Amino acid sequence: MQSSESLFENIRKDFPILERKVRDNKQLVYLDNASTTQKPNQVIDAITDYYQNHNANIHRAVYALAEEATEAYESTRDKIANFINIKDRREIIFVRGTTEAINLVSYAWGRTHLKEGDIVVTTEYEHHSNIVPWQLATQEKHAKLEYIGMDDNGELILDDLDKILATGKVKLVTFSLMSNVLGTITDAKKIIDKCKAAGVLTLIDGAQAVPHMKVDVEELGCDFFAFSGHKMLGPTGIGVLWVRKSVLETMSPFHGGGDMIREVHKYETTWNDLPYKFEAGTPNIADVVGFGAAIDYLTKIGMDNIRQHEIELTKYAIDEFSKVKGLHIYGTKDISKRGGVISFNFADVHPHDVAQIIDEEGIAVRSGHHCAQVLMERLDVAATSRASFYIYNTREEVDVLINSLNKVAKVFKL
Amino acid sequence: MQSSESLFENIRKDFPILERKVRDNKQLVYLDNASTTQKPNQVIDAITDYYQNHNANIHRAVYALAEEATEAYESTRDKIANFINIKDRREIIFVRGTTEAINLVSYAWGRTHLKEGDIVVTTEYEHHSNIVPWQLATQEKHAKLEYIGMDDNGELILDDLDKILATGKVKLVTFSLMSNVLGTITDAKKIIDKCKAAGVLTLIDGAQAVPHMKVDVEELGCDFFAFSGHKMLGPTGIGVLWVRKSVLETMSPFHGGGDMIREVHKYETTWNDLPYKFEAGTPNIADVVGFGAAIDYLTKIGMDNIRQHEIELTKYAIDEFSKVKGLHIYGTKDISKRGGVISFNFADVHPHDVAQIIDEEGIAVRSGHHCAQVLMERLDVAATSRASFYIYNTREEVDVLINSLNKVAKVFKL
Amino acid sequence: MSGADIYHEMIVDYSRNPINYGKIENHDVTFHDSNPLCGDSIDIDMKIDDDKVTDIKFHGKGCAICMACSSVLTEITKGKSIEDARKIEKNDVLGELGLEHLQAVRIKCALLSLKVLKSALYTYLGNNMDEAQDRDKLKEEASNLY
Amino acid sequence: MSGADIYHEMIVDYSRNPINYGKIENHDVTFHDSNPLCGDSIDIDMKIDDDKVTDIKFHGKGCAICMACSSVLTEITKGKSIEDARKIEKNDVLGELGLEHLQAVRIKCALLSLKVLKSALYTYLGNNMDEAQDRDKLKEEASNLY
Ligand SMILES: Cc1ncc(COP(=O)(O)O)c(C=O)c1O
Ligand SMILES: Cc1ncc(COP(=O)(O)O)c(C=O)c1O
Repeated sequence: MQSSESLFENIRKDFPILERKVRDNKQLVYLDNASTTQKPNQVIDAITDYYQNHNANIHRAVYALAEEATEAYESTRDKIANFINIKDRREIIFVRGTTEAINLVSYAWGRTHLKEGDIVVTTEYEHHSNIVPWQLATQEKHAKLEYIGMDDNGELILDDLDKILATGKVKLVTFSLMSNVLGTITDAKKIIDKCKAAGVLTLIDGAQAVPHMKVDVEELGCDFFAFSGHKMLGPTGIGVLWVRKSVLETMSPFHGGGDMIREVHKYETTWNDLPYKFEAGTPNIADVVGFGAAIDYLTKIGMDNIRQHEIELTKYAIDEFSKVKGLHIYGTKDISKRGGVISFNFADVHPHDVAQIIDEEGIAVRSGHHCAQVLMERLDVAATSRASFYIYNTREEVDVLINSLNKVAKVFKL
Repeated sequence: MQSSESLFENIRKDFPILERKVRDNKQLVYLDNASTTQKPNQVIDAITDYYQNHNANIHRAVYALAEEATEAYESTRDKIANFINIKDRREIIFVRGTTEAINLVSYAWGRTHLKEGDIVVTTEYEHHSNIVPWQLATQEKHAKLEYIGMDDNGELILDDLDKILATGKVKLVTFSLMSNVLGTITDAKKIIDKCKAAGVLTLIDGAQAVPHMKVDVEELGCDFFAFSGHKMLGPTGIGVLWVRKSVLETMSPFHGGGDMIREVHKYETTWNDLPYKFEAGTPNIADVVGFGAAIDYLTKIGMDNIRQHEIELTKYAIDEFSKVKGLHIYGTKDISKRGGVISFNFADVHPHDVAQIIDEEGIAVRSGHHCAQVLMERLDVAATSRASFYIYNTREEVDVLINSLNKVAKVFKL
Repeated sequence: MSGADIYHEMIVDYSRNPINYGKIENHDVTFHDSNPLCGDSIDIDMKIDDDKVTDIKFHGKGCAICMACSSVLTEITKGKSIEDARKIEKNDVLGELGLEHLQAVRIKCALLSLKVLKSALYTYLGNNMDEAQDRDKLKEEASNLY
Repeated sequence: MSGADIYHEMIVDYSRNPINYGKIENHDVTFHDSNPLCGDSIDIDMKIDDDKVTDIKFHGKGCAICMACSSVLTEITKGKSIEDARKIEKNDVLGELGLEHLQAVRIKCALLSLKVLKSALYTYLGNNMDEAQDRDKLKEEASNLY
C-alpha cells in the first residue's frame, strides 16, 4: 500500500470545484460528502465525451452510434459487478439512486410477497429512504414494521433482532451498512447470519458504505443491495439495485414501458430477460457512462487506501473536536467501527445557526435531521451538525472547521 | 418570423457529434430523433459548469453551494412552467422521463382511484409506456383497459371513444399528442372536450409533441401531462410530469424517502408540500440544470420556427420517398396533421436489414417495432423503418437517405 | 444577506429567552407544523374571545432565527382582532428583526411560525363554519407563504 | 463485421426461400419466443421419436439474418438425437453462414431460433420428467445464449 500522503496529494487537482471561492471570497471547504460528493474531471469528461461523440438511444438500433452507446452503458454494469463482487451482471438494475432502489423493492418484491401479519424489520438509525417505503408497503398490506434499537454508543442492539425473529413472522430485515449520521459501520455479517438461519431475506442500504470502503456483496450474503452514484464521485441521477437472481425471479415488474417487455399485445404482455424487465424506458445513459468513470477512478486509488485516508482524517478530527469546550460528538469513538462522518452539537446553539455562521468562512457542513428523524428522536435532539469527509479532504480543512467554531462561540457568547 | 433557412443554417455548429464519421469513414446522418436527440454545446456546458462550480445536494443545506444548486435546479421548474404554459410551478414534478411519469400516475393516482369495473382508455398508436402501466394497474384493480382504434389514414377513430364513454365507467383517457411511429398529431382538443363533458380525466403523453411544436398545457385542458428531456436536446435521465393541482392533491405518495416527507416518526409519517411530496431522494440535479439550458436553446429558436422547419423537411422527404419504387409510407400524407416522423417499408426487405445496409452509409435510422407493438399488429407488419427529423437536419441528409436505398435494392435484387 | 450579520444581539437573546413561549391549557385553537428540510417544528396555541386573540403562546424546536421570529410574531399578534391578525405579512415579522434579505433556505425558518399562525386561524374559522370562503383563502395564503 | 458484407447471396436467398418453414400438425413439442428489441418472433415445432428429432419446422417473422439462421439451424438439427441436438452451439449456425463476427445487436437476430430450439428441448425434457437436472442446465444454457 502506498503511503496515504503521496497518494492523496494530487487528487485535489482533479476536482475543479475545490478551487471555488464562496461568500466573502473565502476558500471553499467542502465537508458535506455524506450528502453528495464532488466530481473529478475524469467523470465530467466522460459525460461530455459521451454527448459529443456517442450519444444515441440504446439496445434497439443497429446503427454505429447506438452500438457505441449500448457498449458504453453496458460496460458500466460490468464495472459495478467487478467493484462490489457480483457474479452475475444480470442481477444489476440501474435506478436513480438508493431511494428508488429501495422503493423498487418495496413495490416489486414487497407488494407481491408481504401478507397480513408479516413483519419487516428496519433500524433506528436508518435514512428516511429505508423507513418510509416500508411504512407505506406494510400499511398497504396490513403487515407490521419493527425496529432494531440503537444503544448509546450508536450501535444496533442485536438482541432486538433475535426477539423479533423469534415471532417467525419476519419476511425482510433491512439496514444500512453505514449510518449517514453517526458513521456507525453495521455488523452486517452477524445480522445476515441470524436472518439466514431464520430463512429471512436481507436488504442492505449501501449508500454510505460503498463510497468509503471495500464492499463484497457476495461475501456479505444479503439478498438486496442498494447504493447511489452521486455519493461516490459519480453524476446525480444514477444508482444501483442488486438483487440475488433467485429472489429477482420472484418479483413482479415495477414500471411498465419500453425495454422491459418481450411482447406487448392489447390485453397481455410478457416480460424481457433480467435485468431489463426492471429497466423501463430510456435510462439515464450518459450518467451511467459517467458513473463508470467514477468507478474507474476509485478503483485506481484503491478502496483500502480510501478507507485508510478517512480513518486518519476522522481520528484527527475527533481528537481536535474533543478539545473544543461544549462540543458534543455523537456515536462511537472506536474509529474501527465508524466511517468519516461526524455529527456534533455545540453547546446550546442550534445546528442551523452553527452551519450558517461557519458558511461565512467558506465551510460547507450539513445541519438538520439528515433524513433520519427517527434517529433524532432516539438521540433526543432536534438536529445535529455533520461534517463528512472524502478522498480530497485534508487536515488543514479540519483545522479551518475547528477554528470557525470560535466565531460561533463569539456570536453566541459561549 | 425569420426565414427558416437563415435561422437553421448555423445550428449544426452547436452540435459537435454531427461532425462524427462512422463505419467506413462515412459522415454521420442522424435521423433517429424520435428516439433521442443530440445535445448542443450549450447543454453540455451547463452540465459541466454545474459540476465544476456549483455541485451540492439541494433544498436542505444553508451553505453557499447548496444555495446555488437549489436555485439552478428550481429555475428549470420555472422555465418549464413558462415553456408549456403552466400557471403553478408546484404542479411540476421531475422524473426520469415519460415512462416514469406515466408509471407514477398509474401508481399514485391509478392504484388509489381505480375500482373493479372501471375503465381506462388508451389508443392503438400508443408507445408501450402508455399501455403497459395501464395493463398492470387495471389488472391489479380488476378494472378494464379499452382502446380507441385507428383508421387506415393513421388517425384515431373518435367514435370509439364516444361508445366507451357511454358506458359511464371510464375514469381516465390517455393518449399521445403525437405518435412516435406515424407522426400523427392527435386532435387533443376534441378528445378532451368529450372527456370533460363526461367528467373523465385525461392524460397526455407529450414525449413526441413538446420537442417539435408549441404546446400550451393550460389551453389543452388535460389533467396529466408527461414528456422527456432527452428528446428535446436535454440530457438523458430527466423528464416532467405535470398534474393539475386539484388532481395532484388526491394522489397518494409514490416513492418514500428523503425530501418528500414533512415529519417521519417510527410508525407514521406526514408529507411535504407539492411538488416535493412526489420527488423522493436526491434528484438528478445536474441534468435538471442541463434540461434548463435545452429549454433556453429551444426558446431562442422558437417553437413555431422549429415546426415550420420540420414541415418543410418532412414534405420534401415524403415527396422524394414517393419517387422510390416499392417504398411504402405509413400514416397520413396531410402534412398539417403530422410531425417529422416517417415510418416506411421497402418492398419485402425486413426493416432490420434496411437499417443495417444503410448504416454502412453513415445513416442512423431506427428499425423495429418502436415500442409500439399494438400499432404494428394493427398495421399488420412485423416492424418498420423510421426516419425522424430535428432542427439540425437538412435536405441534403434526406437525399443521402434516399440514395442509400439504391444499395438496399441492389443487395436484395429488387 | 447571510452569515453572521444576521445574528445580532436581539436574535441571540430571543433564541435563549423567547417571549410567549409555552402552552395555553384551555386554548380555543392550536396548530402544529414543521419544516421538512430541517425538522424544526412549532405549535401555536391561542385563546380567542369576541373574534380577538386574547392570548397566544408557541412552543417547539427551532434555530435562533425561528425562535426570534416566533417571539416577535406572537408579540405582534396578541390583542389583535382575527381580521387584523390575518393581515400580518412576512415583512411585519422580518422587518422587526432586520431579516428582510434572508436567503431562501433560512426564510423558511423565519416564517414557519407565521405559517402556523395562518393555519391556526383558518382552522379556527373552519371550526366556526360560517366563513368557509375566508378559510380557503387563508389556507391558500398559508401554503403560498414560501 | 457489419453492413452490407453480411448480405451475401445465400442469406438473401434463404430470407426469401427459407428451408423447413412451416408447422408440424402433430408435433411432440413446440416453443415460441421473440426478440424484445425488434419484435421478431419464431416458433419451432418438433417431432421426436426414440429420443431423435425426426422432423423440425419453424415459422414466424424475422429479418434476413434470422430467417437464414433458422433455416440452417433446423437443417442441422433434423435427424439428430436429443443428446446431439443439445450440443449445437452458436458457431455451428453462424459458421455455416459466415456470420461469426456479427455485431452484438444482430447476434440476437441470428441466435433467436437457437434459443427457441434449446427452450423447446428443455420443455420436451420437462414434460418427460425423468431428466429434470438436464432440463435446468439447458434452461440456463438457453438464457445465457446472449
Ligand atoms: C444511508 C443512506 N441511505 C439512502 C440515501 C438516499 O440516497 P439518494 O438520495 O441518493 O436516493 C442516503 C443519502 O442521502 C443515505 O445516506
Ligand atoms: C410517444 C412516446 N411516449 C413515451 C416514450 C418514452 O419516453 P422515455 O423513454 O423517455 O421514458 C417515447 C419515447 O420513446 C415516446 O415516443
